[in-house]
Amino acid sequence: MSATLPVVASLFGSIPEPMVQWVVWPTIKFVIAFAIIMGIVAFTTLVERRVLGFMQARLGPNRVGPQGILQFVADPIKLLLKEDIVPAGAQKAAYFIAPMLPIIPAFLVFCLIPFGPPPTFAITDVNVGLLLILALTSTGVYGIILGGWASNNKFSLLGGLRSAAQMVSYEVPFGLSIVGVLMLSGSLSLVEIVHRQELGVWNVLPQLVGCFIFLVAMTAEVNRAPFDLPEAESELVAGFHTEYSGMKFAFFFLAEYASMLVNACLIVILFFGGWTLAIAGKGLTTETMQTMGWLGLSLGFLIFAAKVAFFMILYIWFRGTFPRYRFDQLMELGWKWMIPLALVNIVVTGIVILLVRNGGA
Amino acid sequence: MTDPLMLTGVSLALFVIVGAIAVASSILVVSMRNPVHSALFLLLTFLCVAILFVSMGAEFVGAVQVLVYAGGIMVLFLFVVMLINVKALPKEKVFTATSMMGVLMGVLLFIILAIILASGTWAPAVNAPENLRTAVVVKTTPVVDAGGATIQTETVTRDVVGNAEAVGMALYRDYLVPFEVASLFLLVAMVGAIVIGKRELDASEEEAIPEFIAKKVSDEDRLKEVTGA
Amino acid sequence: MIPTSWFLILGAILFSLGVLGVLTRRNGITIFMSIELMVNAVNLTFIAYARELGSLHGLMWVFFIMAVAAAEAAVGLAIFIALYRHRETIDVDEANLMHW
Amino acid sequence: MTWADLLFLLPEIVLSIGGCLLLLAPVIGGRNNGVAAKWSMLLLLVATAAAIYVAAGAGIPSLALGTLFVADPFAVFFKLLFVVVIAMITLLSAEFLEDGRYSAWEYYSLMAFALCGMMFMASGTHLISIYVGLELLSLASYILAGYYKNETRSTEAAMKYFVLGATSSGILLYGMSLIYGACGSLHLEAISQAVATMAGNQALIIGVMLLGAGLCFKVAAVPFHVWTPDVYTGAPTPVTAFLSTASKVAAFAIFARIFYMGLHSLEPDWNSIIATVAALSMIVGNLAAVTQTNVKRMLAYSSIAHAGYALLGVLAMSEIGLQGVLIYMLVYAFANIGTWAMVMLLRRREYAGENVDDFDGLHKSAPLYAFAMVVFLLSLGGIPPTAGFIGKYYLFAAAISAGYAWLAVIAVLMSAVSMFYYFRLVVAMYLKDGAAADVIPSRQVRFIVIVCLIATLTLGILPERMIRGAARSIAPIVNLASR
Repeated sequence: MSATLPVVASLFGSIPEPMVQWVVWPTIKFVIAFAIIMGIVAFTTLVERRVLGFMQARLGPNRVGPQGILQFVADPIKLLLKEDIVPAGAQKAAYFIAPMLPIIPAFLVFCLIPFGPPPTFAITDVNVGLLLILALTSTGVYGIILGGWASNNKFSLLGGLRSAAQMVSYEVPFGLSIVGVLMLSGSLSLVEIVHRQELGVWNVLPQLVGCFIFLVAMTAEVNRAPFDLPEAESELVAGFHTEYSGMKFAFFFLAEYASMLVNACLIVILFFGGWTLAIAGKGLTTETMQTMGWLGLSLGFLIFAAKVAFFMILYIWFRGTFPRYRFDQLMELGWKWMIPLALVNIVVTGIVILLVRNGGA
Repeated sequence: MTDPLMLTGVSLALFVIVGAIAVASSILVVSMRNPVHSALFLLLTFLCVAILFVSMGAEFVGAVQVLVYAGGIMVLFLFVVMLINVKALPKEKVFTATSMMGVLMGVLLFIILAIILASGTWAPAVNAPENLRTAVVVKTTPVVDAGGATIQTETVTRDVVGNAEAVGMALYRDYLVPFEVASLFLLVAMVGAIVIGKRELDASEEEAIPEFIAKKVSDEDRLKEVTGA
Repeated sequence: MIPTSWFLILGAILFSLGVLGVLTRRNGITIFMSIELMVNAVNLTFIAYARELGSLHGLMWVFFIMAVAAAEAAVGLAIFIALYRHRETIDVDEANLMHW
Repeated sequence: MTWADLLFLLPEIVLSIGGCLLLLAPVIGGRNNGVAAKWSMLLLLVATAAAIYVAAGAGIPSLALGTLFVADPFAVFFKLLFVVVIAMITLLSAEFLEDGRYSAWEYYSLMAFALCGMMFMASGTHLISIYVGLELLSLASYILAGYYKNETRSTEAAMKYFVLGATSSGILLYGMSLIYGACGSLHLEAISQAVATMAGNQALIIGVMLLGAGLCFKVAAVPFHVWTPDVYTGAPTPVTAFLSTASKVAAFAIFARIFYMGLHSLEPDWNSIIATVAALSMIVGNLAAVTQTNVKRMLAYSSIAHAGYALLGVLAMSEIGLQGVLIYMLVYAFANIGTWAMVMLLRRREYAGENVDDFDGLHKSAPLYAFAMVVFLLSLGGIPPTAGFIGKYYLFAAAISAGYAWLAVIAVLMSAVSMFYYFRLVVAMYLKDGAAADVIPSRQVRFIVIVCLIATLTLGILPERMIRGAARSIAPIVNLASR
């Protein structure tokens, strides 16, 4: 790893080698990734408004800068300068902490995601990576529940409760839909999962059902339309963040978009071949990219970014297309359709793997 | 192994800090009046314990600890505390005279346990710590036999693999039946939670349910009804 | 390497605190949280011993304990909800239809 | 894992599949069809019993299963006893469930899963298999105790049972974790070998004490008995019958197996504690029962005392002691279920005949039932012509031969005390006039009363088969302990 940037590495000469390898490099990569993600998140909000405008045959924001392109700078500035209101009767400490809670796991997860060919673009490669990602994303719900509760507002509390029920329910198909992929690749390491796909085919083909369930569950996990019940404007004013304004609101917003990004990255890695464009080991594989040097690595990153961008747009597309579910329909969909379907998918995958293995003998 | 957590200084600092947070927050769990605060400190304790698991080389269990406790159980706790609206609970006196007995017993228990456990007598280690990552690995390799036909041969070895693989092999080979029993009691829990938690509606409440929900009218029919088409 | 007995004593502290909580608190849900604390102390002890002994069996226990904890949480909280519906309280002392 | 292993696990497999089918059955069987549910459950139990016979002859399983479970005669004895007891409780429950307010299918399904858990407990030779079985039983029991969710006291019972049960599970687990550290394994045979070489290891001793405390909770022995009266009173009566027989018998099965197979060489360290617990259970249980006017509460305290008697058999650490435990569990189950059936037979308004004065003048309105009740009470008290005498004889003899004469004296004295409060019921039935509660003519409950009556008398008068069966069942465990 330090061989790729010997000059920078020499700066850390006085620090013991394992410290450089395990602490310093990941930190630098994380800071860079953090900055990029903040930018992407802000930019996504602009894209969302423009795309929605296009879909609804209107213009969307177009005043700040050419084609409204600077809107993504103006929005955070507005939120930063806004008055910070704490409602009377709020649970002060909890109200204050709540917006920070979802941010932490959302950004920690980025440490575990490889954005491009390893080792340069993978901050870490943990052998239980996928499980850790699941674990971290599942803690994102606390901010929402706590925010809803601490606001001392009925609508907020309802939003928080809905969110808790929804996220716990969809956690199950979310996890189960991945099991098929794990069975095919035999590893929890994301790099390894991508590697298996470039040697065979993208998992989306053998795991079409799993991919579909994952897509639905990931949309529900981040409370996006058509599953945006926790913040349903027409029913709950704005749900759990009704009472939040200014930077605190911005934090919730940031966490939601960061989670969207995480999930988009995950679906690309798990089902769509990550940064590779290869079938059966032919095409742009990780190895090809690594031998091409910086050009290849950047190419891998760009391919990855393009795939992720598609799924980010897909989220927005969903929002522009589907009407919102009713809460009982949401639960029914999760428990009566998604979970059984995911279980059937696992069983079928297992049987097919066994048949192929024994039949190939 | 180049695990950074094996570095003495780092791991010592990690243990002291994380352990201190765990103890402090668990004291707060049992002393906070508001169950929501208790639940949040319990969550913190769980996360600290998960970090300690990872520091002991059981990263798979650590991840599962976060997933199960933080992602599932504590959300459920908070959900219920909020559902039955915690503010309606009467103020609970935490340290009354009778509860001092409990404190005394807890402290006494700790002293006994600490004296005994500090002496550090336990069974001789059966293996080196790497054994947490060792599993029986069955590899099938095609071998061409004398007649020219390809046959699969199985080789069974004990390899050092990841913690996840080792745990998986043990769970599905040695502990298969208890694992199945675990699925049974999870089923029982699910059925039981529904049986106990579901409220039977009485007659007046049943009337209050809109027809389209009670009768499960499909959305298309409802649309027709609303639009009059 | 941190000595195993340190982890064991940390486990003992958490376990004792859990017992203390069960004995002193009167709020059903907080008692349940104290029980979860005890169970976590058990997990910690098992893993500490598993590392010391170099055997996977301690890890297996933690999985089963977690499964049980999840199942107990579901059942227990459902019971608390049912009780709250009757009594509007989850104070275990006020659940006194049948005196202790 | 081979097909032979599946055969070995056949009863549990049949039962768990059957339990799942019971959950799915309402789709075709009708939501409120309690009768269909009852017959389905009985059919399942018959299938299970058949499977136990088949599995018992299936031979040794492969290594993967054999280390965690056995199908020795000890396990088979308890499994068959569980099936019989659950079958009787199924019939007792039927009437309560027929009015359709509470779903019968889920009830029986939970009962089937509980039975499955008990069977795993009986055959487990590794603490993990015992623990998962125990939890399966406990979870189902919490739910069953609160099954009458529209009644506050049932829900309260569930809450108390749950809170205290979960606490005891935590204590049990901590004990197991310390034993694991001391012995390096949790297989009972491995524990037994490790324990023999490490007498005086304090971590091990405190682990065993915590484990014992958890087990004492499950069998409802003093000082871990506080939940018993409330839960027994609050839970629906058939569930109380389940808790006081099936659940307690299962707990004793693991109590006996763990102590005889795993911890026998540690006996000097735990015998005084178990002796104290046994003495306290007999004294507290019987004395507290004297003052009760509610029959359910009285029987609850009496069941605490019975746990004390049965502990004598564990304490004795001898062939005759273990035999005594098995015999006592068998006769206790029949007498106790008979008593609960009588409680259910009497109805005053909504509730079963819960007060002592509900039995007033029963002799006149229903002489057969009054006689049956007397036999059950005599059996619980341990009076000669009934089966209870045989059980107590073995237990007391074991205690004396193991050098616990003082405990045997306490046991005899306390049996005399128990006869005092049992006879309050007899006096009410035979000597008092007054409005007895209605005897609800339910065929199933009457059937159970007759079956229990016949069993109690037959086992008391012709006990040879039972004694021989018990002797055969304990053989593998006693061989281990004496090694």
